[in-house]
Formats: sequence, structure tokens, C-alpha cells
Amino acid sequence: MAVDLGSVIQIWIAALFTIWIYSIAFRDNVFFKFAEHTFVGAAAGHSIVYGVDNVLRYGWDPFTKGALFYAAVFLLGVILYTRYHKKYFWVSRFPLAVMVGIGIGLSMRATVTAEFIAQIQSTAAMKVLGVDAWTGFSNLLFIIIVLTVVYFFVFTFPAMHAGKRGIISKIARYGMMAAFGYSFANTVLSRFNMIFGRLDFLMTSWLPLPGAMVALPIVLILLAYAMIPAQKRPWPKPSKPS
Amino acid sequence: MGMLIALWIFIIGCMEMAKKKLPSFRKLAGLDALPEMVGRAAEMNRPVHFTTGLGELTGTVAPQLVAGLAVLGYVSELAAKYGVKIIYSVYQAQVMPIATELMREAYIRAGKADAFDAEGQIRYLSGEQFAYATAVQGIAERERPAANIMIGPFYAESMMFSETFFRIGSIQLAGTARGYQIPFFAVVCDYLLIGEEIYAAGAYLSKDAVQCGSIQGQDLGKLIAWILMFIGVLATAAGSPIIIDLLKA
Amino acid sequence: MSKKGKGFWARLEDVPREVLYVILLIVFIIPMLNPIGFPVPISDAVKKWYATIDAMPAGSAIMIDFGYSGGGEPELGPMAVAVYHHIFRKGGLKSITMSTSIEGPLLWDKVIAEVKPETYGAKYGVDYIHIGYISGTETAMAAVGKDLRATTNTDYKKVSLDQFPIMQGIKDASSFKLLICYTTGGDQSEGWVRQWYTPYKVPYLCSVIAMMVPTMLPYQKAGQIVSLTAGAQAGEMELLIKMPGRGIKSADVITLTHLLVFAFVIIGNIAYYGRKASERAGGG
Amino acid sequence: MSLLVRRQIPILIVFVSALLVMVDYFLKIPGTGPVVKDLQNWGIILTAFALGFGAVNLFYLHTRHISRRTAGQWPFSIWLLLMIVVFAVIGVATGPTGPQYSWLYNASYFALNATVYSSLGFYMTTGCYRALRARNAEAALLLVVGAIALLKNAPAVAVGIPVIIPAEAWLSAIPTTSAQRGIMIGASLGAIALGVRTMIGRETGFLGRLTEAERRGGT
Repeated sequence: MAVDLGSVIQIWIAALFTIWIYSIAFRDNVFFKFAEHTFVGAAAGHSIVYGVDNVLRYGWDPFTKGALFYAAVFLLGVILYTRYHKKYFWVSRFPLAVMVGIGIGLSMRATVTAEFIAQIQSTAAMKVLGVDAWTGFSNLLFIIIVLTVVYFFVFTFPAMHAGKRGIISKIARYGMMAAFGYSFANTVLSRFNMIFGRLDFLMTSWLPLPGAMVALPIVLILLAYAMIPAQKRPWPKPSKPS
Repeated sequence: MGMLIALWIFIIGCMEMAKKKLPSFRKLAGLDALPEMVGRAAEMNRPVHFTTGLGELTGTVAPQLVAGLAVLGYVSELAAKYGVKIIYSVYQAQVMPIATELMREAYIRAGKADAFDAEGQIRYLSGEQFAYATAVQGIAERERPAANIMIGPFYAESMMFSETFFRIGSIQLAGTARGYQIPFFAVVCDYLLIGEEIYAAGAYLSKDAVQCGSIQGQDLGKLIAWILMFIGVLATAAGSPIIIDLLKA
Repeated sequence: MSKKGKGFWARLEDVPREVLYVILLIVFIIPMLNPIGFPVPISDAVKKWYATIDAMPAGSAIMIDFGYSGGGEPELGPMAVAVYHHIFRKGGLKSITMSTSIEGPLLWDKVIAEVKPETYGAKYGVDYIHIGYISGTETAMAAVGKDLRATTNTDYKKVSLDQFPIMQGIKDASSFKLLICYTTGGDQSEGWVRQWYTPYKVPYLCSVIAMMVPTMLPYQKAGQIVSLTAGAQAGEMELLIKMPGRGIKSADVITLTHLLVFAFVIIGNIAYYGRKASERAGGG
Repeated sequence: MSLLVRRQIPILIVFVSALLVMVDYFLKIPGTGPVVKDLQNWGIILTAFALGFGAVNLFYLHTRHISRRTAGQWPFSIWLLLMIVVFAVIGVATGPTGPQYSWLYNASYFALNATVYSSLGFYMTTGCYRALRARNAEAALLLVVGAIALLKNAPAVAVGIPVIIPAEAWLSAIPTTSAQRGIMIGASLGAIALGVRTMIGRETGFLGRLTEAERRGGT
């Protein structure tokens, strides 16, 4: 397989980072810390790059094409950063207020329709009669769980949960536990797929490269050494409280 | 839109009413467990660990953070009373001053003002998710808290925390309104505050009129939803789409 | 029970995690070295997704959101590749891509490199295009839905959209006959329901990482999503389009590792009850 | 005066912009359309500006580590800041889709991000082994549902034991969807209430730190 040098280096770096990050599952160590700091720095750098790009695309472009009032939004954008100033941090509240206002407006207008009314409608439309027995039972159970869960989250009318009525919350909890069990299993699937993705990368992209098979045991031995508590290893001596 | 206006009126109305008289709350099982958890830590002579997850006070998850802080105040008072050390792991620098005040007041209320050691008890663990996560795991391994309480907006670190504290044998109470993370808490933790229960817990413990009233307003909204669904199902069974049509308008 | 037996259950319960991790890694690696070729059943959600795209009339425009981050690539990448194969093979469809995730454009490049649209005769700017990452998540969706050209005038490489025939007649959400979103974030998957389905009723196909599926189910049940799939079902899509790829390759691994975890759950519980029983026997 | 400018006006801005966005949606009043369109674009641009916050916070935190020579941390802090600079410079210079930048991205950030999130799979495995216990009826139910879903997610098992497929479909369609819907209805009210509180200035978290005057005024 002919791969250019740039790709080879890229694969090596990515492979080392992959192994180093996985080491945290066993024990904290200096290689993990290095990879972690690279990750955080890269993420922040990445967001700057796209921040600049977006400001240029969505702000600068229309501005240079004549939408001069976009100058105002640049000003607002810049004063966002006054939040780091000891005295004038309150100035940043104006642009923040615009962002928060738009965000809230968008979320409220749609939440009430998509997550409140549409869900009530869809529940109300469920048929218990006039369908086969199994569907009827399933739908009935569905309705019971929705109703009990909504009931469960009523907090301020304690009488609704007193005495025998406690059974309603009990049913709700059973319903939710079933849902959580299902979610948990699906998360296992997601995470395992991700692990597969990384291992597949190591095995099909990295290991076939010349030298990788030799490097692998060395990397692992170094990692294992780094996991030994600093007090117990001969070198380097602990200069720092862990 | 009518629905939105109706909800608006309920929420504001209840907030106004709550200023005069706080609504009463139903029992929250997780909160009742707190004295027992802190008591167990006292018996074992080990600390209690508390953390409120990620997020900023300026973001949409701020109410979750506030709820976590309300519980922190309550647990600190319990810990002060029982003479247990409570460690609070902080992700947000902006929360530090608030938490310090909150815990100091709790210690004063318990009559143990001298026992409070802000530097040693409130640990700022960087504003980076995984650095914070590893540091919390480090605290778990080294100081072996007898109890671990996590309330607030949690993200991917939820599983790391609950698993690590489970391994060292801590008794755990966890709650978050971030739906994706509740299952991990449900699987591992001993006590669970599900979703909005944390808001109720926060409002209930802080006795803040705005929060309590807002929750009562939401409760009225839930009752409306409940009644609409109930009647709707009956109507559908009887062959009438009245509720469904009503909601289309 | 004897003292030794008690110790056994307790020890079984407390197997060091390193042991569990090593077993897990071994079970991952063995089928990767020796593929077994387990069968894969195709679920209804994937069939419905396939049928929805298949039924699109020629000339329809599709909005595709590459809204996932690198972490979701192993799941959603193969799904996006398989769906693109389907779209390009069917032909006559205009797929316009945007990203609500900051990594979207780079991940899209990866996917396109894998799909190789040119093998289907599809051309950039004629049959498909990427109009870039747009910040603001729900704000971005709402803005593009309201007026695409007022939001952005260039593609992801800053080339003016006027030069691309594909953009002719594309104004706002109503210009699209279908919406597809691949994402790792709830803000995206739910945001599209709120900002595009609810106001404009654009049929919505959504593929998320498996852990998000339960939270999204109510939307599908209420008809707000036509078909909801997990990226992990990419293998099924590959079978439907008869182009086995990365998705199907993981099927063996996923099967075996899941069986392992299932076994872990069983063993853990046996150990738990074993310990309890022996404690009771010892104590009473 | 100062409270008015520093506090009331931002709250008023929130109220007005939120109201505009909502009114435009529900009542198609002529004239609001273009205004809201620009407003939404402004939102996008401001979010783009805000993308730099993370980096600024990190600079703040890590320069402190460096100047204080925090043990075991400061060399990493230097490296972290270097990474920010390298990414930002190359990315801005070549553009976010330029070949050099995408090389850098694929070598580091992409690999790291994917690996960090996948590493949670390890914690889940031990969680399954140690914590997923049938301790009581609720936990047992969670376990049984979880186990069925686990088996269904193993494709070959589902082929071998076909009954798993309808069983899992039922579990997903009935108990999971219904419980999630109940939670969703409650949570949507929470989001609306948060909106109401913010719009009328009762939820002022977004204001950030308080000014001296506000602190004295007792908010």
C-alpha cells in the first residue's frame, strides 16, 4: 500500500493518541495527560477557527456587499469579550441578551408545539378499543405509563401522592426504569461501536505500516511504567504531589 | 399559541402567589436518604463527596446547577452537624464564591463555623470536562468518601463517576435533568432523583419563592396535559376526535 | 458454607476491572482478525428509511445535516456513506448539505471521499453541495429554514452559491422535500423537529448514535420523524443497497462483545446472589 | 441609572427579541419577517463570536498555572496553549477546510475526540458487571429490559432467536417511548417556565457576575 509520508505521520500520531487515551481506563498516567491536554487545546483552537470563519461568512460577506448595519453586530460581538474585564463586564450583557432572547424565543415557540401539544395529541389519538386485543393492551399500557409519569412529576400538590395514591408514582417508576434499562443497553452499543472504530483504525491503518508492530509493545511497556505510582518507581522521582 | 399564553399566565400567577405562601411539596425519596448517607459517613469516619457537574451559570442548564447548589447547602449543614468532612468538587470557577458563602452559612447554622475550611473542602478542578472527571476520580481513589452526591447537569462523565464511586463502596445519590445521563445513574446509584425532581428538590430546600412558584405553575401545566390526554383517550375510544381537533386549533 | 466458598463469591464479584477490560479487548480483537460473518437482520426502521428515499420524485431537493462530531464517526459515518450511495445511485436528487456541528465539514469530506460520487456521474455543485458549518444550532436551523440565501451565500469553501446550478430555486425550508440529519447531539436531532418539521412539515429522517434513540422515540411515535435509525444500523443499510462496507464489518464484533457483556451481567448477578446466600448461610 | 442600563435594559432586550421571534412564528404580521430574519442572522454571528470563549477561558486558566508553576501541571499548560495557537493559526491561514488544517485535525483532534468518548465503553462494561444487579423489583426490571435490548443489539443473536426482535420492538415502542414521552411533557414545561422566568427578569443567570451596585441592592 503506497501512502505518502504526510499520511504516515498522521496515522502514527493518531494511533499513539488513541492508545494513550485508552490508558486512562486502567490508570492515570503522564501519557494520558499529554493526550488530554492536546485534546482540550485542539478543541479550543478548532472552535476559534470556525468562529472566525463564521464571522467572515455570515457577517463580513453581507457587510462588504452593502449591509452596513452589520457593523453593529460586529460591535456587539466584540463587546461580548468585556465579560473578562473587572469593571466593564456588564457591557457584555447587551449582546448576551440578544443571544439569550433569540434562543429563548426559538425554544419556547417550538417546544410548546413539538414537545407539549404534539405529544398530548398523539397520546390522545391512541386506540384502546376497535383494535386487536394485544394492540389494545399495549396501547392501554402506553397510556397508563404516560399518564403516571406525568403524574409522578407533579410536586406541589402533596395530596396527589398521599396514601394509596402512592401506587401511581410506583407504576411511573417501573415504566421509567424499563426505559432506562433500554437506554443503557443502547448506550453500550454506541460506545462499543466507537471502540470498534478506533481499534479498526489501529489494526487496518496503523499496524500494517512499517515499524508499527515493533512500536506497539514499546508503547505499551512505557505506558505500564508510567502507571506505576511515582513514589514506587525508580525514575523519575516524584517532584510533585500527584 | 393559546396554550403558550395559558402556561405563561399559570407560571407567573403561581410565582406571585408563592411570594405570599410557599406551596407544599410531596416527599422526595432521594432527599430523605441524605441524613442516613451523611450519618453513615460519620460512623465510618470518612468524608462525603459532592459535585454539581458541568455547565455554566449563564447557560440553559443553569437551573440544574442552582438546584445542585441548594442541595449542597443542605448537605453541608448535615455534614457540619454530624462532624463529617464534605468535599465539593467544582468545575465552574464562577461557582466558587457562591459555594463558599453557601457552605460557610451552612456551617454557621449548624453552629460549627470554626470547622469550615474553604480551601480544603472546595476543590476547583479546572473548567475542562475530562480533566475535571479524572480529578474527581482521583479524589474518590485517594480519600474514599463514604457517600457521593451528584446533582446538576452531568454529561459523559456521569458513568465514570458513578462507576468509580461504586467501586470504592460509596453510597450514592444522583440526579440530573439531562435525560441522556439518567440511565447511568439509575443503573449504578443507590438513590436517584429523576429529571425534574432535582428542580423540586432545589426549590424545596432553598424555599425560594420564584423557583417554588414556577414549579407549581408547571404542575398546573402537567395537570392540563393529564386531563387532555385522559379525556382525549376516552373520546377516541368513543369515536370522537374532539380533543385532537381542539389541539389543532 | 465453608469460609473458602464465601471468599469465592465475594472475589468473583470484585474481579479487578483490569481483568474485565482485558477480556473485553480480546473479544473485540479476535473477530477483527478472523471475521466470522454472522448474519444481520434488517429492521423496519431501516427499510422505511430506504423506501422513503426510493420514493422521492426526480428533481427533489434534500437537506442533509452533518451534525455529528468525531466521536460519532464510527457509527454515523458508515450510515451517511450508505445513504449517499443510495441517493447517488437512484440519481436525479439534489442533496444539499449543511453542518450544525463544528466538525461537520471535515467529516463530510471523509464521507464523500469514501462514497466517490463521481463513479455515479454525480457532480459537485450540480447533484450535491456543502454549504458549510453554520453556528448557533437551533438558531441556524431556523434561519436557514426561513431564508437560506440570507443566511449564507457561499459553499463550505467560500465559493459563491450563485455559481452552482443545484442552488437554483432553493429559497427556504419549503424548497426541500426531505430532511436528513446525522447527529451525536440532542440539540440537533430535536432541534430539527422543532425548527423544520413543526413549522414547515418537511418529512424528516433522523439517524443518531444508538444511545440517543430512546429519547428520540416519542417524536417518531407522534409522526414528527418518518424513520429514526441508530448509526449502528449502517450494516443493515449496506445490505439493503447491496454494498457491504464498514457497517457490516462491525457486526461480528458487536455480536460477540454484546454477548460478553450479557455474560458479565449474568455472572455478576450470580456472584451477588451467591455471596448473599453464603452470607446468610454463614450468619444463620 | 446604572441599574437601569446594566440590568433592566438587558432584560428588556431579552424580552423584546424573544417576543419578536415568537410573534413572527405564530402571527404572520407583515414587517416582522425581515426583522426576525436579520435578528436570527445576528444570533448566528454572535454565537460565532462566542466560540472564542472557550479559548479565552483556557488562556486565563493555564497562563496562571504557568506563572505559578503549578506542580505537575504547568508543562502541560504550555503544551495546551501551544496547541490552541497552532490550530488557530493554521486553521485561520488555510481556512477550516484547507489541506494542512484537515491533516492536523485528522491526526489529533478527530482521533482524540473519537477515542475519549469511546473510552466510556470500558466504564460501561464494568458497570454492567458490578452494578447491574437485580437488587429489588425496580432494578430487576431495568436489568431484564436492558438484557433483552443487549441481545437484540447483537445482530447474530437476533437472527438465532427471532423472538428477540418483536420483544425488543415492543419494549422500545411501548414502555420506553411512553416513559420518555411522560418525561418529555414535563421537561417541555420546564423549558417554557425557564423561558418565562428569563423573559420577565426572574432568572438572571445570563447576566453573569453582579456589579457592586447590584450586590448592595440585594437581588
